[in-house]
Amino acid sequence: MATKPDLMMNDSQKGMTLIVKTVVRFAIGIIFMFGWYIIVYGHLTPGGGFAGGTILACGYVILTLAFGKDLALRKMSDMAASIIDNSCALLFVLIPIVGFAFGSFFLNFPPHGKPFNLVSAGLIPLYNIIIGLKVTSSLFAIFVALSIFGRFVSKLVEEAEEEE
Amino acid sequence: MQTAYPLFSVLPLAAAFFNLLVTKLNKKVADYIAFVVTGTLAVMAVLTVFEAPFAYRVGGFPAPWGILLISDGLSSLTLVIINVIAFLAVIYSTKYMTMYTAKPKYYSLLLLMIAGMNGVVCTGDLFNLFVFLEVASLASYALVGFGCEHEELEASFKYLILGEVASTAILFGIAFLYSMTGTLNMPDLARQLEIVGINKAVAFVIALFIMGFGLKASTVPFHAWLPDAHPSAPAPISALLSGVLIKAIGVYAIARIMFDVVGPNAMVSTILMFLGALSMVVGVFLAVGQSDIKRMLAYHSISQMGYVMIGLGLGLNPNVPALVAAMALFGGIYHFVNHAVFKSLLFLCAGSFEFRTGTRNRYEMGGLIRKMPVTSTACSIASLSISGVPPFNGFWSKLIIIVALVQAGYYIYGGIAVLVAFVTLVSFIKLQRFVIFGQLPARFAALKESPFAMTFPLVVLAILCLGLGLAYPFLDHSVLQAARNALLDKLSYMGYILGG
Amino acid sequence: MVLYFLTLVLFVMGVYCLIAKKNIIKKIIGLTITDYAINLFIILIGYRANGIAPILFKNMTMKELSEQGVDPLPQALVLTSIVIGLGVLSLMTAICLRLYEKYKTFDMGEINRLKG
Amino acid sequence: MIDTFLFVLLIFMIVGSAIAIETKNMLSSVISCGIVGAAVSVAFLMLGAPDIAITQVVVEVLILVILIRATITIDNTAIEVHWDTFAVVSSLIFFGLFLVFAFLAVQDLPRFGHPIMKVSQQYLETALQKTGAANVVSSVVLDFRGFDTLGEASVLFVSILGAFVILRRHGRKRRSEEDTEKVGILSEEEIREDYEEFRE
Repeated sequence: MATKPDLMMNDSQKGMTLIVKTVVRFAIGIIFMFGWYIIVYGHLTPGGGFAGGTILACGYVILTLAFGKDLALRKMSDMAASIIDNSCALLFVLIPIVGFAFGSFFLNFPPHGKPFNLVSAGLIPLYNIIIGLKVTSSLFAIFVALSIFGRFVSKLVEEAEEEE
Repeated sequence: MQTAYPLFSVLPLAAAFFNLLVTKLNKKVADYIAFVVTGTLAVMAVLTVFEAPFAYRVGGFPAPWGILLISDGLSSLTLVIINVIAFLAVIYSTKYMTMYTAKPKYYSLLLLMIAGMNGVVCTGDLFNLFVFLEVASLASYALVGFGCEHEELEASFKYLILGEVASTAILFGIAFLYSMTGTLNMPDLARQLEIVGINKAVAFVIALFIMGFGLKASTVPFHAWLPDAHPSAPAPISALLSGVLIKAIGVYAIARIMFDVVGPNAMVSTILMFLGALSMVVGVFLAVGQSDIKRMLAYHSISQMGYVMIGLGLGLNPNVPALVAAMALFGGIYHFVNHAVFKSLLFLCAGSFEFRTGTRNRYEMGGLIRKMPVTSTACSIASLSISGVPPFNGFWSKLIIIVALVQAGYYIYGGIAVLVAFVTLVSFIKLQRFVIFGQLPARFAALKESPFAMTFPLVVLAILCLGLGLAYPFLDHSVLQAARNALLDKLSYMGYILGG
Repeated sequence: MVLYFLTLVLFVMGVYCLIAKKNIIKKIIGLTITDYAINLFIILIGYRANGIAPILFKNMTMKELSEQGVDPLPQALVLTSIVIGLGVLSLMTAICLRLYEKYKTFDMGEINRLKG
Repeated sequence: MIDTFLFVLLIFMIVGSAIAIETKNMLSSVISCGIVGAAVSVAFLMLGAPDIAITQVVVEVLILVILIRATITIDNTAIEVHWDTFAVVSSLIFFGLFLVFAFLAVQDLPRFGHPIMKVSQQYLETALQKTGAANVVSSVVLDFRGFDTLGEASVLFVSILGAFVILRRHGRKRRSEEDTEKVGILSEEEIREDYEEFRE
């Protein structure tokens, strides 16, 4: 399970009501599991890196909404998100470059394996995982940046108006 | 070069991602990464010019199934313009960008923009073109708002809205073409369109493309964003936007699609020539009254792109004699190169003045030739060049376009072109009088010349201005002619589907 | 035909919202609607009558897929297009927040320091 | 059958968009937009595109959350109306003309349900053997047209990076020459400090 209950109980002041927190605590594991399933089985069933990555990012977003930003940032800090984002993007460029050694850029060079197996289709599952991680981290980072920035600005503007 | 062709867009992408990782440890590295990568790209681009045309299959899949990258005369010429000017802009940025914060992020965005433009130029696949066009456009929206001040954010927002309307229109056009032909590969599309013919749907697609790419290239009815967006960006970015971006994702794309995919067509030719003439006139008359130097230069960009459009438009007309059409096309492409050189030089000069004096208003400057001789001289050369004074490069390309217009019997357009050249001259003489000559204000007494990293690109570009002009009668025109033939020879373009 | 035309109507509504509306958030909504229109249009042109999803399952034959599968290429294009739309939306939202911070309004009528 | 269903769905979407565009309340505007998005994903599901339907639903949720969280809370959700008659009339004329031409143009497209599939037929037949992936869409996205996906990942990267750049505290260096490069997630004090400076 992705979250520890004691962390969640500490800040009962922050986030939403107890009902929401309880529901989220049960749902969050399922969301993460579903997201990873969509990513890993992307080459066999509907889905893939982008859909799964967005689901994972939504999981973090729900954590942020229900428990406040501190807990979600403890799971994945903004620095970590940025590093994962950059390195996954870099990997997604570098692995195709390896294809040059086998004849052509973006060549799917490993053996394709037996169809319908989890490990098959050469590089496609690997690409899916890389894209999934990249999408998760970048969407979570942008959500945190936008929502926190927006809320602080609104608070300050309201205060300024009251003073006037 | 042939095996490494995808590196034109992949190398800057990798550098941009790597840059942000490394600069978390050490911020100084960003300068060197950008310098080395753009330098390598410039060298690679120059090497590509000497290669015979070829096609590259990404992923090893044969043509209509995989993505095809195509190198021919026009694309290699455009690659040289993009990468050489980007290299000079990076050298310039090392000092100029000390005015701003977050330099590593700036370099990453710049590299991504270069990657997008190179991708647009290299590709032979319509949807791939759209994706890289979006990369370049998004990077440019962010770079226009890089200063985070009121005006810059506003300009960035307006640019984003109009740019996205254009992108959606282009995507609709691509979807229509796919529906009619069942393929996205451009040489293959050219073949299929010969079979389909110009029916109502194709005409609609052409209208969508002219609207979309015309908005990206800022031809007149769609020009509202450019005079806001280009001056708001930092100077090296303004130079890249005005000098390269509107060409790579606007004019280059429109030329490639209209000539090589759709084929010569009198109706399209008329529209392009009309838009070009309108751009020339409106741009130049709006430019005369501006007091902000960079804003004035932005309006001149609209007007000068009109020359390129009118040249291309005349070349697209199947009814004029082939020689005249080829000449107009030659002039258009020549002006395309020249404008990239002198307009980026002018923007870099404006940035250099701003860097030292802190203002862009021409009425607040004066007599700067005594304090900043190198920048002022470069600025004068570029001004003479853009207004078409004989020994400089702008003169020759404008002359060729005007002669072609007159020979084809378009006397009115020819007259407009002469008139616009004259008004441009007047406008730049005003600029010279107020900025470079005249009275030096007292507060500029302690002014110094800009640092070497900023004057070096100016000197290189000024030499190019002079060199391209003086050497014109002796130039071996093979490079420009290869570019022109790439546009005129639709049959060999269709042949790329077999090669690679 | 009518379906294609209706997506174009949706597109035009989105562009109208994007250009003519003064409120910035309305502009974002307009952009989202244009994205829906173009994505739906691309999927519509790839549909095959009585088609099935272009995914091979173990109990299907190759022939079944090649005769009944809908066009997979437009789906690949739309996947790309959706993600591009998301990216544009997040950049636009960031610019909006900064504009709100600077000008204290969401009304483009009052954000007019530039002449255009 | 599916034609009729899609026709009803599209009419529903057009009505929903009209509400989203014209309503005065911001929150209902955003929510109607979300409903249109949900209808789009239902349409994708009907059209044999489960991959796209999943992505669309999830992205839709994220867009709604971002829009509501980031923008609605700082507005008082009421819009002052500026009825710019000239702009509205001219754009209506332009869009009317556009729709007329579009109506003529769609007549020349292949009939709905009968795509040409010049290239795609090959994908359906050979994707499994050439790439080993059972999901043909996956094989097209990541193998046949992998270069597009690289571009797409870059687009996402650019937009996130651009958003962080735009949300930066200072654009230009001010009084102190020290590095003020902290970006994105700021502490409350920093923004307050900044805001005070801004108001002066």
